[in-house]
Amino acid sequence: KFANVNGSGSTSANAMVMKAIFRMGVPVVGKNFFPSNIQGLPTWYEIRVTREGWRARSGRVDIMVAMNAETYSRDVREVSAGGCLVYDSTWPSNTLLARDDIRTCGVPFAQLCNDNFEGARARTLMKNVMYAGTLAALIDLDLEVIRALLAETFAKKPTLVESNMKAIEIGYRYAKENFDCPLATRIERMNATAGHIMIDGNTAAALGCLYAGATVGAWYPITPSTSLMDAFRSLCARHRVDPKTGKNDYLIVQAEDELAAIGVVIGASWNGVRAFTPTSGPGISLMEEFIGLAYYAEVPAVIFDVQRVGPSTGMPTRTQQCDLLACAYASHGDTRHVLLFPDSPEECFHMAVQAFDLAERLQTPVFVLLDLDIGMNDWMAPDFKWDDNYRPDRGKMLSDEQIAGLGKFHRYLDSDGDGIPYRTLPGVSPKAAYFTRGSGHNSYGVYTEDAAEYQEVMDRLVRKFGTAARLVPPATIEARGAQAAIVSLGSCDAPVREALASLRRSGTVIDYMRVRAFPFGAEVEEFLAAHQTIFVVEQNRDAQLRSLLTLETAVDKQKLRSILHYNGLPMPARCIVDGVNSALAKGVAA
Amino acid sequence: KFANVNGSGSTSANAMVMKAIFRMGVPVVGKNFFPSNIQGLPTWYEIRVTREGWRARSGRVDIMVAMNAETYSRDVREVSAGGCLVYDSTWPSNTLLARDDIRTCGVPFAQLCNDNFEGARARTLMKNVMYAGTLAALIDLDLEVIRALLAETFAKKPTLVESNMKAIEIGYRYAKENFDCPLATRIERMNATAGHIMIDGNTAAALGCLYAGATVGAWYPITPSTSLMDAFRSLCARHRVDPKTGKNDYLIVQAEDELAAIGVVIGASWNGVRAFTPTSGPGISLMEEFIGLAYYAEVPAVIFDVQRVGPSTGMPTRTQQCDLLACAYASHGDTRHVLLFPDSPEECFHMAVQAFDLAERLQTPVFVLLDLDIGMNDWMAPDFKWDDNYRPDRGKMLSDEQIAGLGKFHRYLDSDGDGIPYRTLPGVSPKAAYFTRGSGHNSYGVYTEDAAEYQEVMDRLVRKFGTAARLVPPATIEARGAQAAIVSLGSCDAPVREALASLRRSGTVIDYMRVRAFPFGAEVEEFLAAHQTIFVVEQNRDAQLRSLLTLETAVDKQKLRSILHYNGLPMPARCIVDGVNSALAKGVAA
Amino acid sequence: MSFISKPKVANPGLPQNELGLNRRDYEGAMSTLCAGCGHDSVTAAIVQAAYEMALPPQSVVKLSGIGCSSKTTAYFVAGAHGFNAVHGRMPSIATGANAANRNLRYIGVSGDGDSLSIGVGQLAHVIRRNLDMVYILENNGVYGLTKGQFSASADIGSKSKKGEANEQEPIDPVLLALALGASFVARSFSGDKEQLVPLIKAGLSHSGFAIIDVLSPCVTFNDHEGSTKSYAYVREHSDAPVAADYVAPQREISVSYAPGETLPVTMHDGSSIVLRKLDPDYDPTDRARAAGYVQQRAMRNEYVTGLIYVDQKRRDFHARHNTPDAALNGVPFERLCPGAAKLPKILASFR
Amino acid sequence: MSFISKPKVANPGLPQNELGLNRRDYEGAMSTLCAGCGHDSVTAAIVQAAYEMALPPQSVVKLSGIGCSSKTTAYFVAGAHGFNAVHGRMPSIATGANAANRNLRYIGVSGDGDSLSIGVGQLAHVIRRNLDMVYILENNGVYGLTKGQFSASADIGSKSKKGEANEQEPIDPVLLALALGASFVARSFSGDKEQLVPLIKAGLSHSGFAIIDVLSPCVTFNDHEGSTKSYAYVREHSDAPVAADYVAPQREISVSYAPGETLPVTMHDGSSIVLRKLDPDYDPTDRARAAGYVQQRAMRNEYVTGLIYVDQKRRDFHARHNTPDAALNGVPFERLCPGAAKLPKILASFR
Ligand SMILES: Cc1ncc(C[n+]2csc(CCOP(=O)(O)OP(=O)(O)O)c2C)c(N)n1
Ligand SMILES: Cc1ncc(C[n+]2csc(CCOP(=O)(O)OP(=O)(O)O)c2C)c(N)n1
Ligand code: SF4
Ligand code: SF4
Ligand SMILES: [Mg+2]
Ligand SMILES: [Mg+2]
Repeated sequence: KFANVNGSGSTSANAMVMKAIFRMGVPVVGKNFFPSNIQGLPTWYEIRVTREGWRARSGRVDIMVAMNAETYSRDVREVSAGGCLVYDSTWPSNTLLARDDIRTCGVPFAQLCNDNFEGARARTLMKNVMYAGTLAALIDLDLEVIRALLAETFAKKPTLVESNMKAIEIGYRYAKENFDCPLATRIERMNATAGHIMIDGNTAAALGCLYAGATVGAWYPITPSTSLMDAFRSLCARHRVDPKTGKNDYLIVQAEDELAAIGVVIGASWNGVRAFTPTSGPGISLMEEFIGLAYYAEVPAVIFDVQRVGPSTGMPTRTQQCDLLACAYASHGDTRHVLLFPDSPEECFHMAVQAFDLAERLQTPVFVLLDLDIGMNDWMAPDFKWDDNYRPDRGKMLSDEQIAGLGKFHRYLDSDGDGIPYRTLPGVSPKAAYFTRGSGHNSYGVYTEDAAEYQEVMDRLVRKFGTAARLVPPATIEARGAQAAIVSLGSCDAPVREALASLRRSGTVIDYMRVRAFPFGAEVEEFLAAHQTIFVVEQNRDAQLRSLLTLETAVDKQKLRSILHYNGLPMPARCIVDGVNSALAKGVAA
Repeated sequence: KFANVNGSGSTSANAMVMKAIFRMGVPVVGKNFFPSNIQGLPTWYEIRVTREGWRARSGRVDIMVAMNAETYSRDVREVSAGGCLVYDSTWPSNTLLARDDIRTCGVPFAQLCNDNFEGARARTLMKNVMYAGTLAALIDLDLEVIRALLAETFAKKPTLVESNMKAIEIGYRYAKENFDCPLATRIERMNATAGHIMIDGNTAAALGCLYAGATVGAWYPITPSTSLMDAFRSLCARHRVDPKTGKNDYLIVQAEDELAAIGVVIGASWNGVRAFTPTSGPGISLMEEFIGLAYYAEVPAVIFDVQRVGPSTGMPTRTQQCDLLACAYASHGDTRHVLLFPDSPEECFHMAVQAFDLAERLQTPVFVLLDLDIGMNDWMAPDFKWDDNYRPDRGKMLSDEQIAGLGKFHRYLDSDGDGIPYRTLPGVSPKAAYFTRGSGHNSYGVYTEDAAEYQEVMDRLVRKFGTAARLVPPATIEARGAQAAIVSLGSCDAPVREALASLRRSGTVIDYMRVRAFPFGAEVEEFLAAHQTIFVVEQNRDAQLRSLLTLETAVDKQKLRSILHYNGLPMPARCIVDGVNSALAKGVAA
Repeated sequence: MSFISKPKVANPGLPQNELGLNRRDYEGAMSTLCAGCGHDSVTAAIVQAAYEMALPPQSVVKLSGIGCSSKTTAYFVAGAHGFNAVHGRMPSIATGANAANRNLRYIGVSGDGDSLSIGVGQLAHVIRRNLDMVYILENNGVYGLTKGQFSASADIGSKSKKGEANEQEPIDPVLLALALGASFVARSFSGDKEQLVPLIKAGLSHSGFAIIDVLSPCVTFNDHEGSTKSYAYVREHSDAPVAADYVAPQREISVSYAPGETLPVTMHDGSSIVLRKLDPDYDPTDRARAAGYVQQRAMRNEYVTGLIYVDQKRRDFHARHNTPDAALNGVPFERLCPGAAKLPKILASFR
Repeated sequence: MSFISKPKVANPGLPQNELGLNRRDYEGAMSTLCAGCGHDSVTAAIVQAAYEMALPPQSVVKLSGIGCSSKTTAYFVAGAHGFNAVHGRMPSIATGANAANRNLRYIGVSGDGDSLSIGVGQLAHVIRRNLDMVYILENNGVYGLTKGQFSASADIGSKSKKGEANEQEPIDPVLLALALGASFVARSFSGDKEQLVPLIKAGLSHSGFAIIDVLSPCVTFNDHEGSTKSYAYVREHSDAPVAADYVAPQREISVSYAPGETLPVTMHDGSSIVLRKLDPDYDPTDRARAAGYVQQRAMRNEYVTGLIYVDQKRRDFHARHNTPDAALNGVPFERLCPGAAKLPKILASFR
């Protein structure tokens, strides 16, 4: 774990260490705990390395690199017994809090930087690179791997490669000379990362939008969703500019706010392109009115909600799964929406594509619910696969030929019994023209205030939602016929899997279902019916997944016991293990 | 039932007929079915007169006054067998659809008007007054009562009294001369309306705001809530202008939209006045972000949601109870809000007052959920009572003395264990100063991103919601120890009571609970536990009350069977009777 | 209501445009507005302009918010797709629709409440985008559909039907548009077809955002004495510093004008507007001075009408985003998806 | 973070104002902004103004939205209540707060994103209300807190750190305020305390809405070459047609000015500002011409600073609502509730 000051350039150094480990074939995951601020406040970065490749927070700190005097004392306290502390010994030692149950390696980083580098900015930057070098010595990182990484990062500025490498080596040499390296906890080369990448969920989702053929993106910047649109922009700059004409096959609108962003998405989707908007909680609240319009007027829209800690502005740089209800029932009146729950960058990539297919097939808004942990942290993921046979499902959109052959067009008729009507695009023929409105309309798309005509449309929408339950990605189920089971979603998958393993080691075998979408499919019903005790694991205060299961399945709610974690940090496996064990201790059937 | 064209001035004539019946001591209720338009479209007005004083729609039409050629044919069809049809015989008779099972009284209204009055506008207006006269003859209304009513309405323009009375008499005389009057279905003087008034819910709620001491109202016009602020304004003009100074002890802000309206209410409440905003569904959606701020920063706010048909713009002039979920869980993140469910103008008056007390006591937004039926239709209500001992509950607001005696002030500490912290107002002392924010804060009101500090506040808010359940008005319960029961809310009370009576006549006795607030109190739990079969009666598609009961009580959801009505017209008793009977027929325990 | 729709009689007698369509072909459903409502005259002007320009009905997209004015998109060009958005948010819908297909004509209709109260933020930002559309603001100083409350454009001193006078500074869409750098700013009066029709055509031909503030009296709630948005008041208190004649593409500018006082502006689609100066020292291409001129009149509650400011050189939304000439919604998937072949290279950057 | 709060040392040495308070007493929590951020200088100017005017800390209410700029209300006058609203919606909170108690001084701090992007609608309408408050817009042309995207005030041609140039028309808060009829419009620069402090005092003394657009560079994301909101650029491209000196109440206008070129404006609270014309043909009381003047400079990406327009005669929010001089939140319940006695008469009208 690294304790730094934000804006000091530490992130890149920490990322480099992680990348080095990854390239040495060892499974790794990084979690960044940064403040909602630009420069000067404490920030931490946790790297977890395990042979098994666990992706959750471990909760224990084996090595702490304490580079921030302000948080030094609490950082020292966090180190697990037997762990190791690396700190800047240039500080007046009275600020130090000694511990004899850990190993402390003091390195005069500030001193070394002043002696070896010019300029304040350079010195702070190099301090970060230097502790990476020290760490390299302590945990036995391959300096060549690091050199290679630097070479790539500064491909355009070779001089920087040298200066950085110099800092690395200074830190490295100092460690070699003053401590016996490497530590017991060290990196041993493995071959577990071949065929894998290190990527964050927002970037993966952006890649999905690129491959799905999305051309219009509208947004208003908001942490932690901003990097999704940043990634989409740079991907498009590379892959969506026509080499011949130099024209852009994409259009990104930075709107004035979220009300406008979702409006742009609805207008664009209505007019036949694939459009999306990335946002977070406050943005969802502002989009509520438009979401109701899209639901009732039946216009596709794809919304990525990268969840952060609520309510209100909350903690913009902390993670939570707290918008489930807000999205499922968004907007006034009787509404229900389709949600997707990716658990990893890999699913962010694929579900982004599915989201567009579902939105166009169902002619309704589709929410992809990430969270800050998935969206902004670097995860190890198997290389993404792409099938060139994939073609976008544009749903029931009448082609020009179909329109030509058409007698009369009726926008909201349920011709196929699946609750999904046919749509047309502007510009083709006067015959295809219809009026889109959020006010009362009948099956023919005509304005109405007639009770029966209104109800006919509302009842069809219920049928359509039933169709949705058959189309959304099914839950992943791992059943060994146990009586007890865990039901969870999204980023909880990492701690849940780790918890399941540790429970198994202690002799408790329970089943696991990860719901991947709302509405819930038949498989969810069956799984819930088949189990006596169901632990619903989620990262919010009010048991929102449990609420959805209670309302939208036949399950007896008594069977559902919540295991909740909502303090803004990613859920650790321990919290689940304890939750399950204490329940079993209370004699709940396992 | 009257079939008219809107903008033709028919409403006042219809209201006059209703008032006349009321003054003759006979229970009456009127329901207005008008289009979302200003002039020229069909509009209907139903008056129901029953000895028992039923307030719901009956569904049957005994007398139809068909004054709109455009809707004539369907109007005729609606008349119940044995009923009576009054129409304008000036129309070319080919447009007429004859029926021999009803009595048809043709009156040449247009003709008579042209012969007796000058000017197009006057003639259309007088036509309405004239059919009132005809009706007076047919159902035996007291002309003196009508004259008195006219005298009051046109107190300032006596000439109008005469011209109107003239029209009445023409219509009256024509009926006397050409049909044998009165009909079998006629008005017989009673004494059932003494000590009662005819009033709509919006006006009653405005009166409540006046009596509660609300001084700031902020709004953006939206049907069907507009008349609430209109009423508040005229009440204030009469009762809130200081006779000495001529200054206004109130301030109404017509904001630019609902986002601003709720912002004004929050800012004003934060600064120590009682403030409110009336709105409807779309407004609620736009207020979502600010509502989350008020919940998390703990600022009082009173919101009247006069519900109309959703989703989106929906049918602005039709009624529904479709915003329960949108309000209960408004805004992103973990949030829960206090709701009140008035069933009548009388409760609108009292609950308006309670809403301010609760909002200030709990320091949180409180929603009063009316609907178009309660809000805009005229209901018979017992005279409102007011207790001069009432003093506003300002909640835990530190007085200047308390602040003076204070050591240090901490905004968000749970000093009393009820989850409710103390607040201060600006302007008193630097000691009392604190910072209000929607971002992460600790119990001392200081900005935080600390996991434990954040969670401490969130957990206290749960305790506070528990306190709310003890403070809100309890459900009204009518239990005779039956196994089956109806649970309902708000304007459903009228049809439910009528349905219970008719069920009782057919030998089925079931209990009844009307929830009056959310969160639910202990009495709701007990009632639910005590019954085998529970019919949840509500006016929306998605069983929103049933959802709240399922999520927020211990009830086994299998026991809850929905009886839903959501086509935009007020629910008739028949729909409930049928729902119950068919269930019982299926062998459900009664 | 669902049962109102206009009887489509074939009218062989009526004159036809280049497409062989007559004026009736550009009409829509029957209006449900009050008899005499200014908005119906604006609708008629739009029908006239579309007919005279011989626009293929399906090449038009109609957008609006919520209000009596916003209802009118249902009353013209029945053969065009229409989108009634939510209240005050039509500009964002228009932005998205236009982004998806730049090759249609976007006609937005809104009201003063829809555009200046709840919607002023979206209006301001669609102006900044210089989105290619004509935006018709049917300005009556009140919220008609909600029965006559003052809107943000009610002038100081203007009296409501109940007699109370407005004290709040009004928002003049023309001044606002000029301050925000709109590329085409005009004002007219629902009662002045001669002026309005050519302005609508010019707006449709302008490549970029063309806003036309049309004073359109509400006969039911704001046409009384004391209202500065009544027929009588507007008629008396408006004048135009320049007159604009629209000349269709491939037409010669036939009328001969005295040199100096006229200024032909060639539009994007080859048509041109000939501006005749009625006030010699007014220059419709000088934004600062135009603003000052309108400002001075506005302070006297006088309306400057006509084509107030135009700048043809400003790049529109699509030009700024460097999109292809063809509609984005027509780009084949093959061109949009990098495919399996390119994926490894992309993934390589994440190792 | 929760553990940052300034060590409150007693400074007997420091000079004191009439209330016996020194400047430190008007400071707040430690700033968490980037070193060199323009916003911190604005905070210092507010502290200076409040100290010099000897405002009782509790008589001040601090309001803001969301953004780096909006955070700064925590960094001055610790003894005043503060309200961080949601993004872009501070004006409505201010309206409500002011409605409840007109006898406090309301200081709003916002950013260009908070005020001109998401918040331009609320800004426009609080201007129309002429709400009595000083509204400080810390304008840096970017969204600082979300890491440097262009805001709505980025000038045409202004380059982002990544080098892309802005093409959208900027929103100039000064032009916007003038177009919307604001009663006090000023602009300054975070680097020019001499100009800024008196303007803040004048704004606080003005009865009505006083907007001060303060160019306040973002050193982290928008202080580079090519940015028109950088320290260097602003310094070179701004000039003031009039200089404003603030003279506290009960003080004599001591300095003697050459007649003709000066214009003392007496403020609501008895203080006065003396305007010295630096540009002879500029008149800060002529809205139309002021707008034109600013417009012309703006087109050359030049900033007109100083007190640009003031109108002391405009009635403020409370005057228009005819409320009592005492705060509404102090009116005793007895005066507000008609009581049981009046009820029968009220009910009578419903029979
Ligand atoms: C969110 C929301 N708030 C309020 C309303 C109610 N409403 C409908 S139209 C309207 C004002 C329309 O005024 P304007 O745009 O001037 O149109 P006009 O009727 O005057 O032509 C309002 C307030 C609504 N439909 N949606
Ligand atoms: C509804 C909502 N959307 C987006 C955000 C994210 N956000 C926070 S501050 C900000 C922009 C701030 O820009 P500005 O007002 O110019 O302040 P600055 O940081 O530049 O001083 C944004 C987009 C938010 N907090 N709330
Ligand atoms: S109310 Fe006014 S704006 Fe609406 S239709 Fe009638 S006249 Fe027109
Ligand atoms: S990011 Fe810019 S605006 Fe924000 S604190 Fe840093 S310098 Fe100031
Ligand atoms: Mg209007
Ligand atoms: Mg900024």
